[in-house]
Amino acid sequence: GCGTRIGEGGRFGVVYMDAQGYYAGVRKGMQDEAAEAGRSIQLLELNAQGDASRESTFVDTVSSAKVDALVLSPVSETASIPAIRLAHRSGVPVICYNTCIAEEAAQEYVTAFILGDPVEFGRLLGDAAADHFLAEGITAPKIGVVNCEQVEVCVQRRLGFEEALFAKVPDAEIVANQQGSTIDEAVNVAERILTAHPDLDAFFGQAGGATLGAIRAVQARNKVGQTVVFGGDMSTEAANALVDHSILKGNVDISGIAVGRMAAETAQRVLAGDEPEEFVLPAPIELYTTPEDGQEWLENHPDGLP
Amino acid sequence: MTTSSQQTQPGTAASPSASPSAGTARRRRLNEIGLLAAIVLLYVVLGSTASGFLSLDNQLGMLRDAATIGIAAWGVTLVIIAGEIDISIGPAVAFSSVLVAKGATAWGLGSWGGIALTLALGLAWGALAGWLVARFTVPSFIATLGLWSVLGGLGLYLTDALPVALPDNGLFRTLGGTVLGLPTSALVMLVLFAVFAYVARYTAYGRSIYATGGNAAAARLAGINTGRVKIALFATTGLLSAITGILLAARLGSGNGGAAAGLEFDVIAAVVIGGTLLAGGRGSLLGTLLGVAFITVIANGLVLLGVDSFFQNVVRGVIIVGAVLVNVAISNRDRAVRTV
Amino acid sequence: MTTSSQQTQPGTAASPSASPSAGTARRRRLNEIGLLAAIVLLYVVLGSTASGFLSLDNQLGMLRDAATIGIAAWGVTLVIIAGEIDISIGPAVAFSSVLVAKGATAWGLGSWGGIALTLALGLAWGALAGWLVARFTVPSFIATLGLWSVLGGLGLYLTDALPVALPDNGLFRTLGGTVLGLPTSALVMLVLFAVFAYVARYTAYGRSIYATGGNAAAARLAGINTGRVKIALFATTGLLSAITGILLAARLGSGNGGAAAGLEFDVIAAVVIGGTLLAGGRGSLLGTLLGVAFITVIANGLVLLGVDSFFQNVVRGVIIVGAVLVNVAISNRDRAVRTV
Amino acid sequence: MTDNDVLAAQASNVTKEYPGVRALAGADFEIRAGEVRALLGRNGAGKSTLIRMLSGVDVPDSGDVRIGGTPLGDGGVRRAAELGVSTVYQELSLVPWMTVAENLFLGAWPRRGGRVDYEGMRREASAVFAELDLRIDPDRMVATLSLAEQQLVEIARGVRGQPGVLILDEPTSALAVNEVEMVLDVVRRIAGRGVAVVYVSHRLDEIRQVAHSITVMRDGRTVETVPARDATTEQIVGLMLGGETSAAERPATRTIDRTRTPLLSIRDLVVPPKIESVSLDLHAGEVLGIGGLLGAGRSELLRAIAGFDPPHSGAVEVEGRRVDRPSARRMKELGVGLTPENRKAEGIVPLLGVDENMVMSDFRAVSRGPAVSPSRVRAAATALVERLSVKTARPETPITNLSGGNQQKAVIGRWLHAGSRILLLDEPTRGVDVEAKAQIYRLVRELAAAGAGVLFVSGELEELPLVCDRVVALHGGRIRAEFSGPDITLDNILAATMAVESVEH
Ligand SMILES: Nc1ncnc2c1ncn2[C@@H]1O[C@H](COP(=O)(O)OP(=O)(O)OP(=O)(O)O)[C@@H](O)[C@H]1O
Ligand SMILES: Nc1ncnc2c1ncn2[C@@H]1O[C@H](COP(=O)(O)OP(=O)(O)OP(=O)(O)O)[C@@H](O)[C@H]1O
Ligand SMILES: [Mg+2]
Ligand SMILES: [Mg+2]
Repeated sequence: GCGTRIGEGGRFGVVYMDAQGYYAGVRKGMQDEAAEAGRSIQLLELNAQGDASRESTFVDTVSSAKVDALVLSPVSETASIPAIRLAHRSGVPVICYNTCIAEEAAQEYVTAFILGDPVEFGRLLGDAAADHFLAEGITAPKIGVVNCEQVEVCVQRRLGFEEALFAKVPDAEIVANQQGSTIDEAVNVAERILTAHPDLDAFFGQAGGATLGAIRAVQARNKVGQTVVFGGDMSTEAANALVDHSILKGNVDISGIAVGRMAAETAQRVLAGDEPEEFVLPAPIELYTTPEDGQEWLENHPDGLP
Repeated sequence: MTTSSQQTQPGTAASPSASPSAGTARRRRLNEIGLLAAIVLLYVVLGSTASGFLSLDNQLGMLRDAATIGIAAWGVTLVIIAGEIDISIGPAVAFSSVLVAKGATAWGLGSWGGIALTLALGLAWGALAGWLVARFTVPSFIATLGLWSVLGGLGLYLTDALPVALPDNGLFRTLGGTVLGLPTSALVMLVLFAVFAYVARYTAYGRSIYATGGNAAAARLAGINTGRVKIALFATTGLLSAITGILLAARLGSGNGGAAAGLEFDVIAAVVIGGTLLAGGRGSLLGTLLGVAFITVIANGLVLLGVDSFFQNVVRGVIIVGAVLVNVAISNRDRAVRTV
Repeated sequence: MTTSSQQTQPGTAASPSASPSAGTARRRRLNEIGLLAAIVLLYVVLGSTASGFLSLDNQLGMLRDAATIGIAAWGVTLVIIAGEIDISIGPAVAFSSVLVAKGATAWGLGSWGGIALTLALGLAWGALAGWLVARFTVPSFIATLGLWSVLGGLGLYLTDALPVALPDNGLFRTLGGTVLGLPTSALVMLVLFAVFAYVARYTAYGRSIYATGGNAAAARLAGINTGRVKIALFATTGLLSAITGILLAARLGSGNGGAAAGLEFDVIAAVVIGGTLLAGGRGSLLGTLLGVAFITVIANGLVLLGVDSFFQNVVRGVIIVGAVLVNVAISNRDRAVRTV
Repeated sequence: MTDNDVLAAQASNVTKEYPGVRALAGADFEIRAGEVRALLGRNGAGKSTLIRMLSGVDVPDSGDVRIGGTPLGDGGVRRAAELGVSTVYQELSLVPWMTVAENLFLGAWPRRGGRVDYEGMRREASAVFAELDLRIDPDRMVATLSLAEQQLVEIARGVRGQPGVLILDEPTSALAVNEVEMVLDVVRRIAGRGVAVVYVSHRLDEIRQVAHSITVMRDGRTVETVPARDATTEQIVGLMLGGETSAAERPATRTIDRTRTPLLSIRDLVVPPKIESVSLDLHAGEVLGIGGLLGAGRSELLRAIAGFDPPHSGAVEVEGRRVDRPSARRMKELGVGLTPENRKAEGIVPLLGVDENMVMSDFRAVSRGPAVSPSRVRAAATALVERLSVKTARPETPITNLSGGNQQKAVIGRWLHAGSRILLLDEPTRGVDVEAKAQIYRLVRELAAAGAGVLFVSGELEELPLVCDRVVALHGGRIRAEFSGPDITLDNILAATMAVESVEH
């Protein structure tokens, strides 16, 4: 009605770390979950675009406005601590997803952490890549990495990837590792990597933009059949590429929708006084390798939200 | 005799009867009053629609947010009054936050040492930009675009884009926290506002800035060293960026090479909304103060109203242009100079 | 008679013996020759140090990279010659890429329909900015800063930052691919270069741009509709941003609201490095072409040399300022205009 | 106060070269306290340059400048000011968005306790104005002052610091007769106090009124110094030109067919705030002068006719046909061309060549198909340069390399290029030397003889008789009187523009 102010029916503060489609999935998951629980919850959202100061400003605002819960993927392990501490001290329960702050501080200020383990993420992909090379009979593959290592999880994804890969294909070599987190950057970087290493066997794209960029670069440089791509983060395009299967051979995904649902559910449990016992709540990590996998994903995600 | 000839003289001196100076002052105040009215209106609307907007915490939070824009905005106001521009603020703030953190930890200078280093370097790169502008007539847009690129790159390069933790001591806790219940950064902002408002109005240096922006050739002929004025101005914005960076680092507990992205645009928008002419020669710190308040309140309100964070950019763009349109309309009516 | 008095008159007209206009042209060419020399030098150095730099693939790739900067740069050159600026390029390109993808798919306009819609809207928002500048004397920095914010926000808002897939058909494959072995976008860039060089040099509109930037009041009194010139100019950059966005979308196979971040700075840097005066009135498309080549080669070389991607920004900042310093030095020597 | 035998300022054998121009080639100059010295010479003779040396703006390449016996060296403006030099420069040098008081003390604002003392500044400013008998509110923004008031503020600033040497570079070129009187008055009073005054002007009669002696400059040298009282016009012009004479003479009266439809007819034109109601006819072959005091609104009238400021009401007819909504574009198509009074700010496009500056009024005339043809531009420009006797090395020379008079001719040429038959010339001779003035008069007469109609506005009323077939006097927003033929005299025009009552009935 007229008397009530916006947000008086209950609201969450939500932080998305950067401008990736993944977070649209998270939002949808949260909204779906809230709707199913019969509540109309308002989301106060910020896309921090990787900027800790932006995040801090936002968290301050929602803390002083006393939102019911803060659900966030912090921009940084350390730089996000003061903001989260403030939220905690203001009595706002904090739930991390995707990323979180440093262990010690997290234990103190954060109620729960919904995590698709990045090392596991990389490991799955490394394993899939290794299987591919073994099946193709390539014993010393050259691999180019298009990274998003300005965020810490991406470093861990690479570590997992390398661990699994070298375990099965010890002669594999990472010949380049360059940053390309948005698709346009990634295409440029991947093309240049192909220039420097025309005999490249595979790209490892650490996230959505990097993966799609690598695929486009392989197409543009006519390396289809020679260079393959292993990457992260599903999207309509990635699924299509998987169905096509000429370039993208494997993709690992942590569903944003699933994470969003878990986050909303956890938040409501916390509000109801039912705190989860485990601090880390593992989010499902999915590996897609076949055209059928891709087809299925497309059917399950008609609106393209991952 | 002159007295008699003056009486016969028609249009020029005597006739613009209702003293135009009063008119000018009134019009200028009109702009500030308009802004004030807009802010009051925002308070009424947001207070009744956005829950939590009026809470003390939120008000203090807004003060702190305002400081991030405001401190640099005082300097940029003077730069723009002098007819120049500085678009390096965002990266300069981020780089400063890195410097103070690295200085206090990795480079072993201690907290005060790190702060001193950051302030000194801020002054230095600002002066460098000013020197390029004053000595070699490099357009200030380009000189500060260069800074923007160099400092932004350095901040990320030195840290690999990872945050650099600050030592957790009383000094930085105070800087990042509150003093007497007010956010420290807000206090710094207000103190600096007083200093800058005084300098602009009551010192020869301040008046030289207006003269330089209003008519640089005339200022030079009157013996004002406009080159030195410009160097001092850019050095000042460098220093203010450094201060903002230090306060930001204290607030975040770490230095971040990627922080404060796009801050330069917020700062310029606040200054221009506050009625300072982008062409130079005219503007006031009070106007900028109101501009900063306006931008801060809107940003806060949009968050509390739950507006999509991407869509906030759309709203902001429209508001900046709208506010400047109003200013232009007000000051055009007021202008006796013709533009052909 | 005048003839006789002509002989007696000393300083002003007759005496600057070595025809000053020839001098000016020579100096201006000096700038372009210098740039060309720098590019050749870069080729020699990079060719011998950076493996793969001289490969055909890399050269074609550079051509394609150049197109992203170049197409918009042709328009921005004219905008800057007219004494204005356009900082909206990056977001405008990103938003255009979203528009064409959405138009061709979600909004069911088909590929050609999506392209037409994007071009039309690009023209429209450019004209809107131009109208604000021409009709209401809003500074172009502010008008295009507004566009920057609005278009950047809309592009992400409409897509939730998700890539919007383009239909995979021959049209977009051609646009994103090659024609006769050359990247399509590079071809478009070169064709547009010819058009713009012709327009600037050989049409009444082009000459009016120079007159407008050189002295808007005089141009207006000479009967040039400077308002219309400005609206046309900004509409043109809007259109060029739309073209760049369409080509980018075709290349990426999708529209991306966050693409092309910071492109506006590269474009402005290329124009200014190419010798166009930021103050307006002077500049050439050939210079901009060289500026685009210079920036592209350096960006490519830095990557191939394995320079840290953050540090590349540092290098770029230094180079921009350095190049402008050289330009300023050259054209200052050339100036006979008095300062007092 | 300086002793009368001490040289207040002195320049010996001063040279100065700018890129491509030898502005001073061994100039000598001396002035004593209490003396008013006029500095005369054609455009580009080096007057302003010499003044820049004396006031420390620029340092000579060689030679010596002393103020009150002390070498100036390279001490700059500040040092010169300390030594008592105060200069009013040729170009207005006020800061528009500052108050009159602040401008009066520009760069030397009075301070009390470290802060700028606005109260004291206002008081002192009022005192200065009172002393000079000027009525200007020290609190007004300079931007809201008329040009004349701005000029007076500058002079007040020059006088304020009790200078030993006051230099005035063309202080009256923008002023009307009565304001010139005020300036001359100030100069006399200042000199009476023992100040040495250097006075640059192109107006001989005012120089005779105020100066003790005249120094003539030519080609960067000081040629001769003569007592002002005895100097004849012929003598001075002869010195300036170095032998040749070309003084302007009253033109032969021509008969103009007034039975034909006028080229331009104005009926009851109202342009607020200055023009209350103006009607006039301009015939082919006629030069119609418009007299009036500065601020009478002559510029506004011309701008309204040319379609730049839409009139409130009234009719504009071109060759008998009424122009409904006169826009700039429409009027240009109908053959109306306006040259603005402020040549530098609104006339020339400095970065472009003379050729482009002329053809910019009509690119179609120099196009082949859709393309502007460089060869046609060249041909058109060459023809115009010849027709107007524009002195330029080549048609594509940057227009800033030309002297003021030649720049003015190029701006007029712009409208000849567009084929305009109705020329509105606003102060075409402002800041132009005697010889160039005569050339412009001749040009205007020739254009009229060729069938054009010219509206000629000038603040120097004495030149109207030299060029006009008919003169109307504008005052209080209306035409108060009309003179033609032998009635066009300075006295008549002055009377009509100033003493309202005597004309009105
Ligand atoms: N800063 C400068 N740079 C280049 N040339 C200059 C400069 N100042 C003066 N000149 C040139 O020096 C010559 C003398 O100019 P100056 O201004 O002294 O003449 P003037 O006698 O004052 O003429 P006017 O009557 O038009 O004011 C001219 O040819 C002028 O173009
Ligand atoms: N405040 C001002 N700022 C800038 N220029 C001014 C200002 N006031 C006057 N001028 C210029 O000086 C010129 C003369 O001023 P003014 O308005 O007194 O005369 P005017 O109306 O043009 O009359 P006339 O042409 O008869 O001298 C104006 O045409 C205008 O170009
Ligand atoms: Mg002069
Ligand atoms: Mg006038």
